[in-house]
Amino acid sequence: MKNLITMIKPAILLLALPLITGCSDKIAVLNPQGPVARSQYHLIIWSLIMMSLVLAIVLILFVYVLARYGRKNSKGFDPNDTGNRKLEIVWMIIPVIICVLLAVPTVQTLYALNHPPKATATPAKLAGKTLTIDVTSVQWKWLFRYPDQKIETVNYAVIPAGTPVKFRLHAYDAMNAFWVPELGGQQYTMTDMPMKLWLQADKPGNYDGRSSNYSGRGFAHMTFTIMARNATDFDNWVNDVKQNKPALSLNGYKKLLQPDTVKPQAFSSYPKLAEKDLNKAQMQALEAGKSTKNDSMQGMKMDKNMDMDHNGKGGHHDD
Amino acid sequence: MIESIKSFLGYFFVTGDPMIYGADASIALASIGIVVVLTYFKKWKWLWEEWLTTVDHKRIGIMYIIAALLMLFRGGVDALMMRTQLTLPNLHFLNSEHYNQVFTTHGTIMIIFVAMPFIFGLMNIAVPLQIGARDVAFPFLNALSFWLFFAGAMLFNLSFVIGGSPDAGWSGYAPFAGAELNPGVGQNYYVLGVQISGIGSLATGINFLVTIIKMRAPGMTLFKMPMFTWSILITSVIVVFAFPAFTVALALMTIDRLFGAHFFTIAAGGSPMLWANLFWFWGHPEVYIVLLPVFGIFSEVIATFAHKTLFGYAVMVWSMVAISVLSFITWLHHFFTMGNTAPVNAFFSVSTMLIAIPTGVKIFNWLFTLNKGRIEFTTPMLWALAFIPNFTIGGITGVMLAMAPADYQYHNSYFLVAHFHSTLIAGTVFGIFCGLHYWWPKMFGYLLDERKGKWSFWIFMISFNICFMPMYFLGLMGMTRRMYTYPAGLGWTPINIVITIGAFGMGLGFIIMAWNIIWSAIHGKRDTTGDPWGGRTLEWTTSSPAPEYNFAHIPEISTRDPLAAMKEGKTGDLRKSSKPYEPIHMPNNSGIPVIMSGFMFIAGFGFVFEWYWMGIPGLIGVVACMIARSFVYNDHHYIPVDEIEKTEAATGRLS
Amino acid sequence: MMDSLLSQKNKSTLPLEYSTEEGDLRIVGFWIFLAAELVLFGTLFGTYLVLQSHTAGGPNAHDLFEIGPVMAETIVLLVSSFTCGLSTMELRRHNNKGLIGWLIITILLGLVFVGLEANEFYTYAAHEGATLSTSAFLSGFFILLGTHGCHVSLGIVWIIGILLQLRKRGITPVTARKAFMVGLYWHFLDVVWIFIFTAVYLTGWVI
Amino acid sequence: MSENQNQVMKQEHAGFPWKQVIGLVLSLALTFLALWIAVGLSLPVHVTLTIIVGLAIFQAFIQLFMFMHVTEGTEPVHQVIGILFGIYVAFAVVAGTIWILAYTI
Repeated sequence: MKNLITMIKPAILLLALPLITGCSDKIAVLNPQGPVARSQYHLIIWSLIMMSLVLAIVLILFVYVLARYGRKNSKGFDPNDTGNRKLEIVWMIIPVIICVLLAVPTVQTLYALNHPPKATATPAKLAGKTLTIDVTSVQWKWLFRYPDQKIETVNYAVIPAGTPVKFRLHAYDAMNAFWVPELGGQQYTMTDMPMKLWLQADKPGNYDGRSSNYSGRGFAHMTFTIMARNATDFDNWVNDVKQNKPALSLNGYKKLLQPDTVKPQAFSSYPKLAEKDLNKAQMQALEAGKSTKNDSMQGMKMDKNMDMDHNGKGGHHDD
Repeated sequence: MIESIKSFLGYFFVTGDPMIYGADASIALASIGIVVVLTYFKKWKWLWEEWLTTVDHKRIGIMYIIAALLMLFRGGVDALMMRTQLTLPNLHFLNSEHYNQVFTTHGTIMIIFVAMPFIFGLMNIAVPLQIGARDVAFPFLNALSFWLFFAGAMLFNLSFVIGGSPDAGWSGYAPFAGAELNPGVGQNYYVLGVQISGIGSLATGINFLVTIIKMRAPGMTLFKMPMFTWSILITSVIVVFAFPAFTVALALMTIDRLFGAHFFTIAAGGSPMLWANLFWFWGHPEVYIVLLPVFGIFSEVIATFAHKTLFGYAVMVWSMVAISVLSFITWLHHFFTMGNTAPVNAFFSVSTMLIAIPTGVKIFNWLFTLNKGRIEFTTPMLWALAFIPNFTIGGITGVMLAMAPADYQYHNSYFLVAHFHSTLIAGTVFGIFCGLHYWWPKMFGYLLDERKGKWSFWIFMISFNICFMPMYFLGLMGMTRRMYTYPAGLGWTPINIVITIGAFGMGLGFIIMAWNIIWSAIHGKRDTTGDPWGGRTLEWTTSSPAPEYNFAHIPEISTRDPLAAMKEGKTGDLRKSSKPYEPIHMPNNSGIPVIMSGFMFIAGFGFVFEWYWMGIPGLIGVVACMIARSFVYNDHHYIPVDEIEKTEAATGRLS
Repeated sequence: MMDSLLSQKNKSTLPLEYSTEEGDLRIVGFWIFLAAELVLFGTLFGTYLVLQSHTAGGPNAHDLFEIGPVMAETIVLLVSSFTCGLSTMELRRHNNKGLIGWLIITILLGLVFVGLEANEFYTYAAHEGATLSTSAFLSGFFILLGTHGCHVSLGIVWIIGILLQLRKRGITPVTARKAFMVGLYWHFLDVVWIFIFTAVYLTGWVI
Repeated sequence: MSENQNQVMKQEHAGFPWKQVIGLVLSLALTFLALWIAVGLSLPVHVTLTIIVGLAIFQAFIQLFMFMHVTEGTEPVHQVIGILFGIYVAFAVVAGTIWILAYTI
């Protein structure tokens, strides 16, 4: 697969040229800035080539038959031409081949995306290191919690370039989807099920992200920025946040959970409660003083895992 | 007291927007106008006896199409409002709430209340005629289906002026569409309006399935059926087996919202993803429900105007069978990005790609039907021809979307929006316009004007491309669907301006078509032969419009394309028979369907507002109508021979 | 094709309910309707099975289900399916009295079933506090069984309607068709119950 | 329907309703067997589930053939195909839903 792509790189460029003219950096999906987005980009271009081929064949045939048989006095009219077994087999087999050519890399990429991308950060000591960020979508903002650094940001996140970042995605209320097109494809955020998304930026830069699943009034404003910095700048930023930014109080946290749009913010710490990734219903139960209920709800997720174990297949938790 | 009335009215009627007051006024004026006209011309009795109580499939088909055209107008206005709002960044033509309602109603109306009824209308008109039957298998049920659809559509549309429109998108994703995050009546309108019309759709599916398998003219084996009939047979199968899942999903959402259950809620272990799962289990087959019939229409029209039999008939049929089987195992591709494991996504990626194979095969079969043909560029043919390249673009982007990892980048973006409009407009809308022009003379006895038809075609088709091709790029640039506005400086503005121009162009094309319909009603060329196009199938052997009983003698078939074979002199005259006429057994008209749907509407409205004092009597009324119907034994009559002779003589077919 | 081969079968050897074209069409239509109902119940089963473990701290299957009442409901429904089968046999014998008799026994058993089920629901709600809005598991449980129970209740109303028509008109092609169709419906509900018994109760005890 | 065919029909259906009785006995036996396997035995969970689901399907077919006469009618192939397709779609929705929702990350 890889070889094939390198072999036809010129063709790719040629095809992509009209798309990219002038504003390549504006077409975010075709401007991958990390390994995840790049693997998806390769898949997109590969499918684009195959599909352009199909379209070309259809268009050529279409123009030919119209030009040849659309004239008033065209010759070659043959009402008895009602089928041709050989031809029909040909155009059944060709799509099958195309499907196989598309399905194989699709499945490969699918399985590859389960694993963290290879770190490319320059100091070798960073190799093998990953960063985890807990992302919570709230109507209509994004909360980013750094469980290892113990800091929290709103509507922007700083990540070290060249290091795989595991985003653990949660929703507080409505379903949203976390999408940073230049770094990689999206994943939904849901209230009952944390999901993970590996992303990595090649080099320092700011990458626009937004929610891609409609969640109500302020949905269009649910944007955020992922800022990739080199390793030292990232550490400096963490220290800066820890020293210069205010702490997020419990009340402040609860205020953030109200449906509203807010400006980007950063906090040097977060309340203990935030670690639980409660959803709106669990939070309300807690407020109402039913703290025991809340534990049983966490237990619900465990039930689910047990259920899977029962069936002898186990979960797919690789965290 | 007065205060409470005031606050009730404030809650009951949608207030605060001049556009809605305008709608209030125009709805009131139109209703008054209709009542006045009907009373002045003493048409109430005519309306009741000829239309509201009819069980004639041709009239029911016409009513479906009228309703669908009206709904298309509303859905189109919604679309234009959305496009106006998005022309430039940071516009305030619509606010966020209003925009959200508009895209929700646009989507729901276009799929449920335009595409489906339009197709049901065309199949009502054409299928019994194509198979040489006198009516559908269950004429009463057919009328009931229509009126249930109509009640559902009216209930849904009422939300615009009473209580407030739904605003959770046409797919109504939980938990946002649940009572917790979306209180108020809007989503109730959605679940109940769609539910009521869905029951009608299920009944239509059963009806046409039985009609086609049991009521074909003698000699018409399955593999001698016209392709449109085949497509409706397959579509009916999909309707019958997909709609129950939707019925359940909507019922569960209703129970969640009205009775506090926890199927899709955030709280108490509800699973919001389950809604997406059930919705798309219906939603994907639904795509084929609105696409396969137009494949049938295109097959008919292309064969007719290429003056050739369809190329590879058997392969065409088996492709549709394959699509119907596969369409039930691809639904997950609508939510690849909901954290499914790799095996799940891989399975559904591959199954989705597989479904492209039979679709691609059909495209080539159409191209080879044109090949070696004598192509005649009539308006219906233009729509059919335009379908091929435009739909292919929708199809290939569909394959691109089927590749799960790539879909992570397309999902919910304008790329997706462009893709499904490429399939649903280039497929379904082109198809229903094609069918409308093609069967119009069969419905009304006159032709639509070709010149105006071609103008509307070219304007609509070119505008369609101006509107939707740029959207692919917009999606790749990161613009997601359902955004009511966007900031400047992202490079999206010029593309959005182009898109809006295209959208208004499509509006213009539609207006020209509407003008064509009105103009042709007065000046249109009359169809005196019953066969204005040089047709190939049975519907063109009877007069235009067809008599109540369709065929005085049930034709006997020995070949595919029987009328074409007859014209080539291969078989005897299908129109004439030496046998004497016999009295024809026909179903009686019935007021029960319209009354029962009225009760259904009342029940639905009651449940929307959670007024059980209204909802429960409504349901009791529905059950009472069913019981009443069960005790009706005198439900048919015979058309006497002399009346048949008179009718046949009038069309000049009596020798 | 295969279609024409099968239509070779002579129509006249078939029972009365198939003797008119209308009856024939309706019976096929009803079969298709039952096939659609399979999907309807399938969707409810899928929903229930997914939500089975989502008890949200409320009672689970082990806490609620008791073997006695469940077996009573099962046996009553199985026997009613048997008596309904006998009614169809009497229909074929053109024995109106026998038909009416077995149908009455069937609806009596149906009423017993609905009563047992209502009692079961009442017990859960009153003694265990288990209602529709307690948890997703119970929502799924009550709606799956409730849908089946509503179908049975509707079947009872329907049979009563047919009994009135049978008494007035005797066995005619139309009443025969109606009696035959309601029989199909009743057996179908029995099939659904078999799966409820397995997927809800037995599975609940096993897991 | 002529009179003498009615005679034929009557004769065909005279006598003891063996089919129905066998159907009833089999369903009751299968029900108790399933109960015993589920509650009385303690096999591994997935083995038990497989067996009881198998028994349920068997019992459904008994109803379909002993009581519902699925192969009867002018062209029984239609209803047989209909029921088979219904089983296919019902299986798709049950198995698919469980597979998708029980195994998400």
